[in-house]
Parts: sequence; C-alpha cells; structure tokens
Amino acid sequence: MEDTEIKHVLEAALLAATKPLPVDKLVGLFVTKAPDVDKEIVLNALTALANDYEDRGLQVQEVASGFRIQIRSRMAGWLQPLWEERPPRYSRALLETLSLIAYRQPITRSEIEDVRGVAVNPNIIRTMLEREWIRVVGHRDVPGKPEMFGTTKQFLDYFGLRSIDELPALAEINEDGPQVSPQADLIEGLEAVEEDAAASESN
Amino acid sequence: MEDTEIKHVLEAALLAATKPLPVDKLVGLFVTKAPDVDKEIVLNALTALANDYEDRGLQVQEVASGFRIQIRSRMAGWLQPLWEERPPRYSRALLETLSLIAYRQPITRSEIEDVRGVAVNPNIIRTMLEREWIRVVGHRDVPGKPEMFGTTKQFLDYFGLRSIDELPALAEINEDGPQVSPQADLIEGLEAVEEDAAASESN
Amino acid sequence: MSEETRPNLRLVPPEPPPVNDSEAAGAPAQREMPFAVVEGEPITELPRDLYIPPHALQVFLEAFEGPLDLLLYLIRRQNIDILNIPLTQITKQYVEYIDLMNEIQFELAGEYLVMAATLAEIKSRMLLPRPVSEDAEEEDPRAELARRLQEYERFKKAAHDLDCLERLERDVFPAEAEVVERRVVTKLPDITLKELVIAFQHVVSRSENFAHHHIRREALSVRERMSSVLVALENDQRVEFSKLFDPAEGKAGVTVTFLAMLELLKETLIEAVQAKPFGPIHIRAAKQQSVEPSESSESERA
Repeated sequence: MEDTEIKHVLEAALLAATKPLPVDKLVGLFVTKAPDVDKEIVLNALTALANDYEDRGLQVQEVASGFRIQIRSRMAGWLQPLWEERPPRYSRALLETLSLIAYRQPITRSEIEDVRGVAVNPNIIRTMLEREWIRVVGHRDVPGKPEMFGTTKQFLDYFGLRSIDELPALAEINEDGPQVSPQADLIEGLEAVEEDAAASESN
Repeated sequence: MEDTEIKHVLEAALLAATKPLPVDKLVGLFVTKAPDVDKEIVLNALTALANDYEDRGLQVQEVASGFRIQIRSRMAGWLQPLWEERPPRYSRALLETLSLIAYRQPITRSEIEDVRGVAVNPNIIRTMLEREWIRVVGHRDVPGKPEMFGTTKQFLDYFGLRSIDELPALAEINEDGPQVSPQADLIEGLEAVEEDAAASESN
Repeated sequence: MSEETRPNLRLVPPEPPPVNDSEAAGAPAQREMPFAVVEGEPITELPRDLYIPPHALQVFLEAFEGPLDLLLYLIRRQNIDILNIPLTQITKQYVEYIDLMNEIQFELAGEYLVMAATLAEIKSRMLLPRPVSEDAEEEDPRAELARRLQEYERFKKAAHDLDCLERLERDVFPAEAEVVERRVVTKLPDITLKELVIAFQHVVSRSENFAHHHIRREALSVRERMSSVLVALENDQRVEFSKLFDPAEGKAGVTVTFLAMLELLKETLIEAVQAKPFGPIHIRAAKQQSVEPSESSESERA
C-alpha cells in the first residue's frame, strides 16, 4: 500500500472519529485489507501527516487516549464567531484543587484542604467528576474512609497531555524563598479596580 | 490577507464546527480582522480547498444548510472498523439465567428466580430472545400462564453442540476423581477457566 | 459567620507593637519601626492597596483563595522573605483586612479567623522568653507557617501553569469531518460454553434445591425435547401423536421424544386426547388445569 494512501486513510479516520484513536486502533484499520501496514508504518505516516499540517490550521496531537487532529491554538481567534458560548472558565479554586489532585494523587479532600487552607467547595469536586477529569480511586484507610481522588485520561486529553509526567514541573521549594510573584497580574487587576473606584468616586 | 491563510481559516472553521456552515457565517469570520474578505473570496478559497482535497479522503460539500468537510465515500471501507463497537461482557446474571434455561428447560421466569434467589431482569430475557438463544416454548398452566423458556437451534450452533445432551453434566464437573468421559478434556478446560475467573475476581 | 465572632477579631492590640520585639532581634535587617523597614526602606504608612473600596469587594473575593493566599499576598506585596516574616507587621495587616471585610458586611470565612488566631499564637510564642540553657537550636515558631505558605505557593503556581496549557474548548478544538455513511455495527458479546457451565455450577451451588441434584445426560436431551414438543403444539395446535416422532432419529431419538411427552404429561403441560378406542391420539398443550408449579418442579427435583 502506498504511503500517501496510508496517510489519507489515517487522516480520514482521525477526522471521522469523535475521540482520540489509539495507535493500535489505527493499525487495526489496515489489518484485513493491508496487513503489511504495521505500527511503525502508521507512526511514520502520522509524522508525515503532521508535517503536511505544518503551515496549516491543523495539527496531529498525541494525547493520553491516542491521536487526534485538532485545530491549532493560533486559529482560536478566527473561530471565535463560531461559538455561541464563551469557553468555560475555571476558577482559581478549581484549578488549585485540580493541580493538587494531579500532582499529589491519590489525595483526599482533607489533604487538599490542608494545603489550600480552605474548605473544598463540593461543587468544585462535582464539576470535575462530571467532566470526568477526576475520579474516586479508592478510600484512605483512616476513620471515615475518605475518598481518594486521582486524575483520568480525559483530564490529560483535555489539557493535551500524553501522560501525567508531561505536566509542568512543580516548583521547587526554595529555601531562600521564591522570588517571582505569580500574583503580579492579579495585583495589577486589583489596582486597576481601585483606580476605577477612585475615578468613579471623584465623579 | 493571503489566499492561503483564508483557506486555512476556512478549513479550520469547517472542521471545528459540528454542523454545516452557511457562506455568510464563513464570511463573518473575517469581518473584524480582515474586512476585505468578501463572499466571492470565500467561495474561491473553498474551491481551492476542494482542489487540495482532490486526491485525499476528504471533500468540501455544499449541502442545504451550508458547507461542510466530509469523508469521501471511497474511504468508508477503510473506516468500517471504527464503527464496530465492542460491547461490554454479559453479566453473570445473564449467564446464570441462560444456563438455567439450558439445563432446566422448559422453565419459567419465576422458577429461575426461585433458584437464583433474585428477580430476573427483563432486559436479560429480552437480550437472549433477541439473540435467538432462547424462545418461548409454551406457557405453564398456572395462574398468570407464565411463559416457559427453552433453548434454540441457534443456541446449539453458537456453542458448537449437536444436541443439548452435549452440555457437560454437572455431576462430572463436581467429581473429584479422574474422569473417564468423552468430556474429560472439556472439564479440565472448565476447571482452568474457573481458576482464571477466581483469580480475576480476587483482583 | 455570626456576629458573635466579631470581638475575636481584636486578637492583636491596635497600638503599635513594642520595638524590641524578638522577631526584630531575629531579623536584624528588619529593624522594627512603627510599621516596618522592608529591604532597608522604611514604611511609614500602610500600603495603598490595603484599602479595598466597596466596589472592589467582588474582585477581592475572587482574588484570594483563602487565608494562605491573603497572607502570601501581603508578604509578596512587601517583598518580605517568606522564611523571615515580620509577624507583628503581617499580623496587623492581616487583621486589618479581616476588619475591613467585616466592615463591609463580608460574611467572614472561618478559615481567615483561624489564620488570625494562628498568627497571634505564633507571635505570642515568639514573645515568650526563651530558655537560655537550650543546646539545640529552637525551631523558629514561624517555620511551620513558612512551610505551609511555600507549599501553598507551589500549587498556586501549578494551578497557574495548568491554566496556561493549551486546552480543548479554549485554545484548541477537535477537528471532525462529517461521515455520511456511518454503518455502526454493534458486535454482540461472546460467551464460551465454559463460562455457561461455570455459571450453572455457581447458581446450583448457591441453591439448596439443586445442591444434591444430579442431572443425568439423558434427562438433558429429554428436557430439550420437551421444549420442542411444546413448540410443535404452539397456537393451540392439536398434533397427532405419531407426527411428533421423527423416524429419521432412530430408536434413541424416538425414545427421547416419548420420555419427553411422558414428562410433559406428568407436569400436565400437555394433554393426550383419544376420540375413540384405537383412534388416533392427539396431543395438545394443556389448558385450564390448576397444578401448583412447585409440584411439577418437585417431581423433577426429587
């Protein structure tokens, strides 16, 4: 079977599927009609396809549950008029809780609360369970048998990761104290609001 | 704006949208950032995109509600494996119910329930009727005239049996001593399977 | 948060703290002034951003994710070394924030009050005279707080990094093309004979009724034949006795059919009717007879 045709079959399959396709499933497409096409050939064809997309609005992305073709982020601005709703925004509370689950899994709610210093809003847990980003992976063997949470493949898929190792490295604890303030933009935001308030007061 | 980039934006939009996009909507993508791009330019770009797809598994198709990118029908054969969904395994309840019907036919639902000690889920009966493994062979002459179930020829065919008496006898399975029986090897196999099952259940 | 908790907010005396604070001794670079000297620069008034106008309440609520976050903000804002927190200054500011929240009727979260208490507790421990004869270096009471703050900051950063990843719906979008001919084939689950027999064994071993029952091979084919005889009699059909036998099956087959019919008669599932002596016997499905189902079952199980 010609390389170009293999590439076209893979492209069609990835665009026809509604979820990422694992490489085994892609190899399986050829099993009856072109049994010579093995995993290596498929991976090479995917690379070729990715190269074809180099300058275009598409890209071949490998995520936890397989390969998918996705629209590049540089296109997001152009596509904005297509969406009737704004993309969901996730609160800092949710993202912090999700980070703790991702980096510290398996982790219980009270362990999350220990680090964050505030109670975990049950809605946050529910939202993440419903999105299937997290799941209950077991129960800690302490009184009350609290649920332990872990992340799912869907979580990795959503954030475009192949595995949990691809998460950005967790900051080292710097004994001299970390210097960069991640709140810089937040603080700017606060100041902006203050100025607004001052301005409206002067009116 | 370059023609190529217009084409890439249109391609991204058509692949990101989950329904056909009318040409006005496609023109609308450019309204704020590239107001020069009018309907004619968009239609030309779509033609150019259609030409790009000439040899590939995709095509640009105009339908009643607009334009869409679709998989060419010549790809259907290659993609068929994608639509074959592997179903979950049959439940233990189904297997037990089927085995009771096989060994104890004709048998009514309440007789199955007597032995299993739990109600028979109607879906289980329906599933087996649909697979044509069982059929209603009559009605027991008691109040309510309950249906009696028996196995079918398809059931025998499925399991590769010439007749129902080729089903292994229960007594033989329970024997401790060595068996001199045409089914000895089958029984050995059975025991191995049981061990597997036990092992997997303990996991 | 109820009104009763308000008095507790006055955890720290409102007047300026004593100059010879033990923390000043521990941190010579930060000589205590009425407020603070930060990195050699004296701060004589509260930072401007301590004032939160009521309009900004919403922003304020969204801005801080809890007491650690607020504390971290106060520390970072003044470029204070996290491992060497000037407690008096920070506690004072922290409590002022809480007072402010209170003033604008903000329903105070318990966690903020707990932190205020924690700060006060650490401060009081630092004010206590230290035993002189101690060999081992006493741990700074602030160490635990510093550890928690650093740990929290790591995950604050992690959340920020996570938010920066390209993600579906916001940055990238799955590309899908229409499939016009999509013939979904649902494969049916497979089972093996082994699984079937094991299932039977399980169900039998659970059932007292069945526990000692031996199913003879002959009985099996008889039971199946019972099913087929019943099927032949479907729809109130009357079938001539001899028509129910298939001579092609040979003697054994005929015997099985006969045994099946006897069993069906015994279970009163069929009726045999003979219109006149030596006339043809007709078989039909039984009607209108009341037989306890348990009785028929019992006869089989005995």
